[in-house]
Formats: sequence, structure tokens, C-alpha cells
Amino acid sequence: MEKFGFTLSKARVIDYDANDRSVVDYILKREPSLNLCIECGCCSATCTTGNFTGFSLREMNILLKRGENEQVRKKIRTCMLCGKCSLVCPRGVNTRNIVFLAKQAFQKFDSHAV
Amino acid sequence: MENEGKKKIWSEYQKEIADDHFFYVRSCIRQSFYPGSEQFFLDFMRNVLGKDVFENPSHTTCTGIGYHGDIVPFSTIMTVVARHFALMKESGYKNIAISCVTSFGIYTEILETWKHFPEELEKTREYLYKATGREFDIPENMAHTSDIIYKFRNEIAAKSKNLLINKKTGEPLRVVEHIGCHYAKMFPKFGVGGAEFPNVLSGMAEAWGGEVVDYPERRHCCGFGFRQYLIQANRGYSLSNTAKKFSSMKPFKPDLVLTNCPGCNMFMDKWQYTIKDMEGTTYGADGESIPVLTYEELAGLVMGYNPWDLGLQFHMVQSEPLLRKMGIEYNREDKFKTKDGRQMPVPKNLINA
Amino acid sequence: MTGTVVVVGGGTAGMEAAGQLAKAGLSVTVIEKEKEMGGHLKEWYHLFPDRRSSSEVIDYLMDLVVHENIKLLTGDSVSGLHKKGSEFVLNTVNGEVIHADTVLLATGFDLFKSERKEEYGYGIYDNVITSADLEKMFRSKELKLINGKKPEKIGIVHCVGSRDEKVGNLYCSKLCCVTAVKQAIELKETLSDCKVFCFYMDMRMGGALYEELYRESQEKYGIGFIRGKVSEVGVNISNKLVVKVEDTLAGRPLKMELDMLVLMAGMEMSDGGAKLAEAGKLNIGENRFFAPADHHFGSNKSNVKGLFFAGTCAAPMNVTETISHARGAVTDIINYLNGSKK
Amino acid sequence: MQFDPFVIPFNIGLYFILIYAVARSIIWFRELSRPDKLRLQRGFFGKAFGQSLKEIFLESLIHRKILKTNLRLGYMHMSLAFGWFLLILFGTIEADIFGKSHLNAPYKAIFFKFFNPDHGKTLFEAGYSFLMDLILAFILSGLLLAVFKRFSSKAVGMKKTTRLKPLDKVALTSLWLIFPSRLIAESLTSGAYGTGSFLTGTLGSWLASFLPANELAYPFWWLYSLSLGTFFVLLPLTRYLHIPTELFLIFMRNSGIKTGDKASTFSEVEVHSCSSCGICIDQCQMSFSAGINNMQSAYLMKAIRNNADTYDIANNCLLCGRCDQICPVGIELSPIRMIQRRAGDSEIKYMNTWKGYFRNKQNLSVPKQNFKNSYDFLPVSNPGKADVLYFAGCMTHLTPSIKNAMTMILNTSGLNWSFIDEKAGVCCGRPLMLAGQDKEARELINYNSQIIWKSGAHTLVTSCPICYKVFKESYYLDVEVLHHSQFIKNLIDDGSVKMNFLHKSVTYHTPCELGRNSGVYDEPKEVLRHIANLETTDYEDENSLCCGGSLGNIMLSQENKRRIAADVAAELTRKNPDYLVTACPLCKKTLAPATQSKVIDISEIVAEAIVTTSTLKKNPERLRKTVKESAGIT
Repeated sequence: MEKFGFTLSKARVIDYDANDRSVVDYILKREPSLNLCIECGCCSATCTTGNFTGFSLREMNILLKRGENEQVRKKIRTCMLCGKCSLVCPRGVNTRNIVFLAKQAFQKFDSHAV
Repeated sequence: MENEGKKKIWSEYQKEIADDHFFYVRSCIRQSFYPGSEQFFLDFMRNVLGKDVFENPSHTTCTGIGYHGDIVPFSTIMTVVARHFALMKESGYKNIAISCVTSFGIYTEILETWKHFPEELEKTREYLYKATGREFDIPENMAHTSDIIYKFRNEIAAKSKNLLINKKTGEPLRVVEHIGCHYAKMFPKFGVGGAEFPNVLSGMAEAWGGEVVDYPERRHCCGFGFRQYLIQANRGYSLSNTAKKFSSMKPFKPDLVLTNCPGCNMFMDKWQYTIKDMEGTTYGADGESIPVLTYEELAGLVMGYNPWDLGLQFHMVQSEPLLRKMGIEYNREDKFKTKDGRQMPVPKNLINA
Repeated sequence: MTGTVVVVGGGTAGMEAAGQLAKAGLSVTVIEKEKEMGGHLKEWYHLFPDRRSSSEVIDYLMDLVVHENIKLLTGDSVSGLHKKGSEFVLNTVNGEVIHADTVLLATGFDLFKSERKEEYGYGIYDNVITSADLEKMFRSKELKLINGKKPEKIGIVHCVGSRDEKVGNLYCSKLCCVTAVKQAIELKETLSDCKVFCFYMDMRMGGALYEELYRESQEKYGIGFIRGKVSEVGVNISNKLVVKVEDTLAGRPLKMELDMLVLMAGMEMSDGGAKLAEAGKLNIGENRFFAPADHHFGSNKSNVKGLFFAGTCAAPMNVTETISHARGAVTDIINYLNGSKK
Repeated sequence: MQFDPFVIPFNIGLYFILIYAVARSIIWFRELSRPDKLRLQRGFFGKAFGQSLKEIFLESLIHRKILKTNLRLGYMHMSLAFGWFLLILFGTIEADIFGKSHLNAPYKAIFFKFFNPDHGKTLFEAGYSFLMDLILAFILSGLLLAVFKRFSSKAVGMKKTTRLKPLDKVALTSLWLIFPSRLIAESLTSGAYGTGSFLTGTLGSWLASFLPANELAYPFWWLYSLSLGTFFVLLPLTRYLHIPTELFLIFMRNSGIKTGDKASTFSEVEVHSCSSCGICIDQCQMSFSAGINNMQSAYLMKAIRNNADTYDIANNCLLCGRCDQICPVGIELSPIRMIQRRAGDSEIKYMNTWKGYFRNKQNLSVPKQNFKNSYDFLPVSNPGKADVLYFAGCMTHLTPSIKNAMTMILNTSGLNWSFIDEKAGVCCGRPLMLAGQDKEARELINYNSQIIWKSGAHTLVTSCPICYKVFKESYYLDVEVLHHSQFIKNLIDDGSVKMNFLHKSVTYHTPCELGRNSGVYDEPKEVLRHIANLETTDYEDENSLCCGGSLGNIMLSQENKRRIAADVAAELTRKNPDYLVTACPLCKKTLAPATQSKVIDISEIVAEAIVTTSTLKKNPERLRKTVKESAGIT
């Protein structure tokens, strides 16, 4: 690239149809309450981990739904499963189980990939 | 459904295009990168249609690139444009024909500004007078030269020697039309067919037998973006936008890209080379790159001009594949010969050659 | 009591008001430009939030207007309106000249012409339709694409022609959100295995039971909601629609292939209403609907004494609100006539 | 030498099961961890042996615990187990005394009547026959109940009963056939020979009156032998394995072996000791409040025995510990559930070889390492020095009233204290553990431990029982860990705070994590008795209910949580107390919306009752008075 002094960067666009939503399907099958999220952000606001890092459950929900799994894969490891999010959710989303299942899905699919 | 719908929109966006007596203002980069284009326009207007097209040697750049590069302030560029109007007045013309979409955008922007803020107009008159002692009138009719070619597209079709049809298969050629953002996106009423479904180039392509393809990123910028290009470290943005656009049109297997903007033409042409060089991607059918032509160059081909007189050899993406499809004879030897037959140095890395 | 009233417009508001006025003993003339009474309600399939059939409401209104005190002039419209002293004189296109003590304008609304949002390609791309078109499909039980196939992925765009200064409408049409949710549910009921996405700027679920419907759409039907206004629509090589939108909650642009796109066209002041406003020198608001004399206790009163209005010619409102607004107008008219036209 | 071919099936069965038992116990013993081996040996030759025998008698035969909780069900189990035991015992004696020779092969005792048909003529013999008939009748009565239970579990006073797998059905039928066939066989023989007592004799003579008794007897003796044989051979494949296994369990437990935190011989013995009596199902709130009847411990044990997927069962549980409390076999159910959760995907599956008679462990694990949590983002924190640390915990931060109350109490106590998670607290780690993610939890535990060590405190007070349990059990700290109810109790005892008596009636909800799971029952109640009128409820101490909000259940929907909470709140507010007091922020948060009555934490009511230092300054003689005196109560 030094030949040009600049590079060709990948588009930031979420290509919905190209993305892999197997993780969110896995979760929805077991925890349909994920559908109820209205992205109010209450969970992220109270989040114990969010107090220290940029981890946002709200963001995670949406990225999972869009199949943007890679970002979630990294961040979700910082969740402490303390369950405050479930207590504050106005829509009764079982957020704790969603995190739990997401981790599980990643683990399952990773190990299958191996 | 599609065409009826578009016609309906076009009917709402028809603009007055003068018929004769044009004051012609050139484009800075076209005359250096694609010299055949303006050459053809003048030749076609004067010698084929016998129109009066006047050029004033004291005409300068509109400083649009400087303006969009945040170097030239608005008051300055207004004065520069005012000077052009003054030159036009002095040469006794009322219809301005602008060869460059960037300039065209600047002119429309300035005219709109003056309309909504007359005080700016007065200031500009004052600046110009103080600086040059000149006075000016606002043109009665302002057209981009692609508007004018659009106006006379059927005359060209009538005189055509080669149509946009694949000689072998008889299929119409698939044309991607790319309208420069500054042509109508700012002020749809100044563009033939408006901003969303412009007709100025598609009209030509269809009149000359081609088939226009609509693809998801049709409206997307060519990637020039002035500032993004002018700073080397930022050129990645420019390049990435062009790549996005081409990968969106790739499935349609276009035979050529038709542009009406010097910048677009340059970037869609040269970035194809860069992308190919960087990661080996090409966007045309069977591994070729897509020739990018200006409307004058295409009109020239349709009317049977010699491709080398039109300066097609000065593109990064060579147009031989297109010429073959259209069944146009060309002479390999003459390709890089001057008029008086001297051999010019042959550039390396040409694509499609 | 006695008195004559002309009701302009035979839609929900006009019919309700006419019926109530007639009951009160006033002699009423209703002028409706269409051949049939009923207005927009005729084109609608089901109503939110309870999804009852709109025809039931029409039947109710029809019963109301069949009354000896009511004279129906269908297929006619007002060409002139002026006030002589305390009396109004109306000329109709069919040449009728009507004198009346009061006039009630119930000229309703026009749906926003979606062609004006050129970037959505309504009337250009196959399978870009409006909410009204979709209702027609539901009524005719023929929910399919131009090529006759069943759509598998459907997008719904909220706020088409509402909250959009580019088309000169700054106001919220108020019903599109809930209509979108209602239609999304009906789509899922008709085609259970198709995916439905709503592209919204805000979910404005203000009315009674609207939020519950929204929740149901997520819980029971798994409708997807993507916050962001569609910026442009194109077609790809397989002739599928491609929408570009920013998923504002992910903070990233998003592109999605769709088989069908439904535009939630907003409400605008009807042309008829606008003409009358000019003819009768009536004040209109920034939103181009009739401007009420007072926003709190004069929402049926115009700036001309004895001239009232009811329903969606005053502002976007749903059927329930329209009927209440019409009844409000009736009270104002009766008071006006009792109060010897002060 | 008396012999008849029909005894062969029985003999096969008997010797098979004996050999099997020996082999199985050897395998299990081999699999025991070294310390457990030692424990077992010590236990075997120590007083544990005596205890075990006693317990075997009381539990395995008499089924005392079941009798306590459910008389009819207890009777059913007792009649079968104890009755059969007596039958064998006295049968052997009978064979020994009245038989032709002494020290007979076992089958003699079982088929005594066949080999001595005319036995029972003399008075003494008749008396003995009477005893034998009595025992048989006792068993049959139990059997009758068992048959009822199958068809309507209400008959034995149970709401729910466990579902069976086919093999169980076969074994069950053979079990059911044993005693009726014996009855008929004996009766017919007696009938033929005019012997037998009130049961066999009467039935016999009646049958003989219209049937060829002697001819008919023989096939029934075959049936008797066959059903015995079949039952013994199938035993290891069915839940009836619990009958012998329970003996091992009792020995092991009395020798001090515990379940531990991963699968072991002991946990396997426990799993096999479950008789699927179903008492845990009736005890489970998931069942009677939320109507979920597929995840109770009996089903978990069965799923493990059948190598089924235990994921949903293991995770869909409140871990309230009510079933551990009631289990008549004394299986440590929650620990076993936790083993399943920890195992997650990397579970050790038991592959059946030899049609399941012996199971060899096979690790079908999915490596968990590739997806571990990381908390390296946690900042280094340096708390100030203090004697007492207060750790509110995540949940308490959602109930600020508790935080404020505790702050007020701690300030009044005049102790040098510091609030370690006031600004930014880190989770205690228990929630991760409950989800079976101990490794991850360890990271948080280490982080919090650092803070606590640095502070140099001697006491750690928590408001949340969840934190309390983990601090107490899983942290290695040199501080005294107290739940705030205990802490307050101490303050009152050593007089460092004074209370006013509130003329208010309260009921107390024991949080699972504090009560059953940590054994703290009395301190909160004593505190409450000290300052208010504490009403009792039907669900005290071990029998207390779970609020439904438990972090133990990761799957339960909000809707079902609400249903459980509603039932609990209703039960605890029957007497319309002024306050429903609990000692857990999560319980408070869960119960509060489920009832009209005011739900508060014990710290809040204490804060209400506490005498602030300022008032003490104003009237110093308040110091001398007791709470009740100052309230004018004698």
C-alpha cells in the first residue's frame, strides 16, 4: 500500500442479508422475550459492568438482531451476570438469560467450527 | 411501470435550454485529462449544427475546487463568477453553457444565493467593480453542456454511424449513467429530470440505442469529494466510495459508464486502475474494467468520430472492448500518434488495452 | 328546534354531525363529492386498535344519515361560499344554490401523495406501495407482488410525508405509527412466514391500547423495528428492493433487501378544504389545516361566526376522535342557533 | 433335598442381583476419591456404622421421613419395604424351625408353603402362619395404595407423581405381581391341604370349594418365582435400584462424604438413591405457583440416570432449597443441580454398556476454555482503612432505602466503617456461580478480596444474602462476614444502639439464600421481636417460601416470577401485618409489587425504631430503660 499512501477500507454498512443471525436465532428460540426490547437503555444505565466499560446490553441486543456478532463476542465476556438489568427492564426482557445464551451460542458455534 | 413513473417525474423537471448563441466556459480538468470532450462539443455545435458558441480567452477557472477544498471563500468565488458574467456581457451573450458540473453547481448555488439574498448580489457587483472596473448581468439562460447535448440527442441519433448496440448479438449495450452530485442534487430544478431520477444522460443513452441500468448505489457519489481527495491520507475514503459504487453495479455487467462531470469521469476511470492494482478487483464482464466515457466522447463515437481523435486513449481504462462491441474500426498504430504522425510515448499499466 | 345547516363532506365527521343535528330537529343538507358517502373509511379494511371491520362503522353512520331531516347531495361539491348578513349562501358545481343559517365544514383530509418522496420510488419501482394500497389488498384478499409471488420480506416506512420539512409538512400525522403496527400484524396473519420490519423515527403510540398493540406485534408476531428513516430505495439485479437506512440505535448505516415496501402516507389538508378556506376567508394553521378559533375550547369554531368545522379538516385524528369532534361541532352549532347567532 | 424347577427363575434373579450388588459396590468404591475412601473405611469401623444401621432401619424400612410429611405415602413405602423385610426375616426363621433341615437355601424360605404344604396344622404352627399372613396382608395393603397411586396420586395424598419409562413399567408390574401371586399360590396350596391362616386359609378354602386347588397352585408358584426373578434381574435398570443404593448412600453420608462440586461416586449413588417418590414436586413453588412440572429434582435425578439432556431441567430452578429440605432420602439435590450447571456443555456423559447394567463415564465435553469471561478492565481500587466494611451489593443499589437505612444505622453505631461499593461496586460473584461459571466468578472474588484485605477491617457487613453466602463460603478472608440482620442483632445485644418499640405488627419472610442456604433464621426474627409484634406465618424457617425473584433461575419468565411472588405475598400477609419484612433487597423488590401491604427490609424498620444519638443526649435516662419499658409494655 505504501505505493499509494492510502488504503481501501471496508464499508461500515450493516449488510443485513449477508450477516449471520444464527446466534440470535439460537437465543430467540430459547428466550423469545428478546423480541420485546424497545431499546430504552435502562439495562445499560444500571449495568454493573457498564460502570467500568463501554459494555451496553441495549447495543448488544440490537447488534445480535442485525447479526453483527463479532462486536458482541468481544464485549459480552465482560458481563458479570448480576441481573440488575433484568430487574429494571420495563418490558420484562429476561436480559440475564440472553447474555447467558449468547455466550453459550458463541461457544457452541465456535466449537462446532473447530 | 418503471418508465411511466420516471416519465411522470421528468415531465415535472424540464428546464429551458437555449437554442443558439452560447457563451462557453470550459472545465479546468476536462481539457487537460479528456481533451477530446470539449473539442468534440465545439466542433459538433459549430460545424455540425452550425450554432454560435463563443469562447473568451480571458475566462479563468471558477475556483470551485479551491472553494470545495475550503481554500477559496464564498465572496471570492462569487466575484470570480461575476467576472465571467461580465466577460459574457462584454462579448454580448446572454446564454451561458458550462462544461463542468462543479462549475455548474457553483453557478447555480451563486444564482440562488443572489436570488434569496439580493444584498450579496449588490456586494458582489461592488467587489467586481472595485477590483476590475467591470459590470455584469445575470445570464438569461444557463445550461450545462450535457443539457445541450441532451437537447440535440435526437439530431445526433439521426446522424449516428454506430448505435449503442452490440453488433454481434444485436443486444443494446448496458449503460451506467453517473450524474455528478453538483449537477442537480443541490437544486433539482436546474437538472433535466431532477435529482432522484435524472434524465440528462439516460435520455442520451436511450436515444442512441443503449439500455440504462438502475442499480442500488446509482445515486452514490463517485468518490471525488474534493477534501477527501486533496489530502493524500484521506484518499482511502474517496477510493472506498468508488469501490462501493462499482461493486453495486458489477452484477449488472455494464458495458460502459457515462458521466457528465469531469471529476466523476476522472475518478471512476482512474480508481478502477487503483483498485485493480491494490486487490486485483475488476468490475466489468469477464474480468475487464468498465470504460468510463464523457457524454461528448460517447456522442463522438455514435457519430463515427475516430476514437483517437476523441482522446479515448488518454483514459486509464481503455475503451477497445467497447469499440469492439459497437463494431467501430480503429487503428492500433495510430493510437499514440500525433496529428502529424509523430509517435508519442506509450503509457504503461493501461487497462483493457 | 329549527334552523338549517349545510354539512360539507360526507365522511365520518360529516355523517356523524349530520345525524346528530337531524336528531336535534335541524334540517341538514350534506354535500359529498363522491358518489357514495363514507369518505376514506370506505377504502379501509380494519381499524386499530381493536381491528374491527371499518364497514361496521360505516353501517353505523349510514343508519344515522337516513333521516327525514337530512338531504344528501352526493357527487356534488361546493363552488362558492359567502355570508349575507347572518345567512350563508352556497353554490354547488351541479348548480344548486343553498341558503343556510350555519355551515359545518367536514372536508376531511387527503393522503400525502407518496410520489413526492421521489427517493422511495413510489410509482417507479414495482412493489413499492402505500398503506392505502395495502388496505385495498387486504380488502380484496389478494396480497401478492406484481409478479404474483407471495412477499417473503416486507418493509414498512413510517412518517412518509409527515415530520418532514422537505415536503413542507412539519406536523405528525399521528395515526401512521399505529397503522403500521396494525398492518404489520395483519401481514403476519396473512403470510405467517414472511418477515416484517418497521422503519420508524419514533414510535408514537399515544392512543388507548396502541402501546399494547405494539407489544403484541413484538411478542406474538416478532415484527422487527429498526429506528431510522429510509433515505433511498433502489433495485438490485434480482429486482429486489434495496433500502438504505441508518440503524440509529446501532449507530451504523444498514442496507436490506425487501420484496415489498409499504409507505405510511401521512395526512394533509384536502384540496377541497383548501379551496373553501380561500373562498370563505378562513384562517388556516401552519400545518395548512383549518385553524380553530381557540385550541382549547373552540376547536370546532372558525374565524367566521356561524361557520364551524369537524374532523380531520382541523387536524389529523382517528375515527374515535373524529366522531367526538363532530359531536362537539353539533353542540357548538346548537348553542350558536339558540344564542340567536351571536 | 427338596427342589422343584419353578424355583430356578427366582434363584437366577437372586444370585444375579447379589453378584451385581457386589460388582457395583466394588466399582463405586474404586471410583471414590482417596480421602473419601479413607472416610468410608473409618466410618465402616466407627460409630457411623451404628448410626447407619439405625438410619437404614428408620428410613429404608420404616420410611420415617415420608411418614412425617405424608402419612399415606409413608405407609405405602413402609408396608412394602418393612413388610417385605419382615416376610423374609420370619420366612427364613420359619423355614429354619419348621423345615425338614436347618440352614436352607434361600428359596426354601420364599416358597416354604410349597415345600411344606401341610405346615400349619399344630397350634404353634398356626400361630406362626397367622403372623406370616398378617405380614402378607400388611404388604398387600401397601401394594393396594401403590396401585391407586399409579392411577390417581391423590389417593396417597400427592398432587403430582413422577412419570415412568417403559422398563420401569415392566419392573413395576413384576413387583406388583410378586405378592398377589404369592397370596394366591399359598392360598391354593393351603386350600388343598386345609392349612393356612385367616388370609391364605380363608381364601384357600373358598377357592378350593369350587376349583381344583392342587393343580392350580403349581402355575401360581411359577408366576411367583418368575415375578421375583424378573424383578431382581431388571432392578439395576430401573429406579428400583434405589432400594439397595440407599444403603450405600446412608453409609457414605454417615462416614462424612459430601456431594462436592463435580460429579463423583457419591453424587452418582445419590442420583440412584432417588426413589422418585415425588415429594419434591409437591414442595416446589415452580409447580404449585407457576404450574411448571418438568424440572423438579425427581426429574433431574431421572434425567441424569437416563443420560438425558439435563440443561433445561438443571437451569430452570430457583435453587431455593425447599426440596433438599424435604427429601426423605436426604439427597443433596441443589448441589447435584449445580454440578449439572457447572458441567454445562462439557458434561461427563455416562455411556451405557451391557444394556445399562454398568455405566462407564465418557467425556463428551465441548471445551469451555474457548469462551471465557475476562474482567481485566476492573480498576485497582484503594479503600481507606476501616474496622467495619459495608458491602451493599448490586441489588441493594436498586433499593436505596436499604442503603440509606444501613448508612444511618452504621453512623449511629459510632463504629469506624467504610462503604466499599458506594460509587462503583463489583458483583460479588455469586450470580456467576449460580449460572455454573465458577472460574469467571473467581476473578471477581479475587478482585473484591483485594479491596477487603487492603482495608484491614475485622468485620464485613452485607445487605444482600446472595453476597453474604458467597463472602462467607467462597472468599478466603480473615474478616467476620455478617449479614446486616446479624450485625444489627450484635449492636442491640452489646447495647451500642438503643431501640424504640414500634407498635406495629410484622411478618417475616426468610430469604432462601439467608435461611435454608446459609442457615441464618433466628437473628432477624429476634431483632424484629425486639422492636415490633412479630406475627408467625405458615411458612417459617426451613419451610419458608422463595419470593420467585431468585437469581438461581436464569430461565424463568417475568410472568411466572410474578405468579410466584403473588402467591408468596398472599400467604405472608394473611394476617394483614403493617409490614411484610424481609432481609434481602431482591426479595423486597420482587414482593413489593405483588401486594398491597408495605414490604420493607429489616434494616429499614430498624432505622425507623433506632434511637439516634441526638435524642439520647436530650433524655439520657432512655439509656437505662429497656425497649419494652420505654414502650410501656410489661
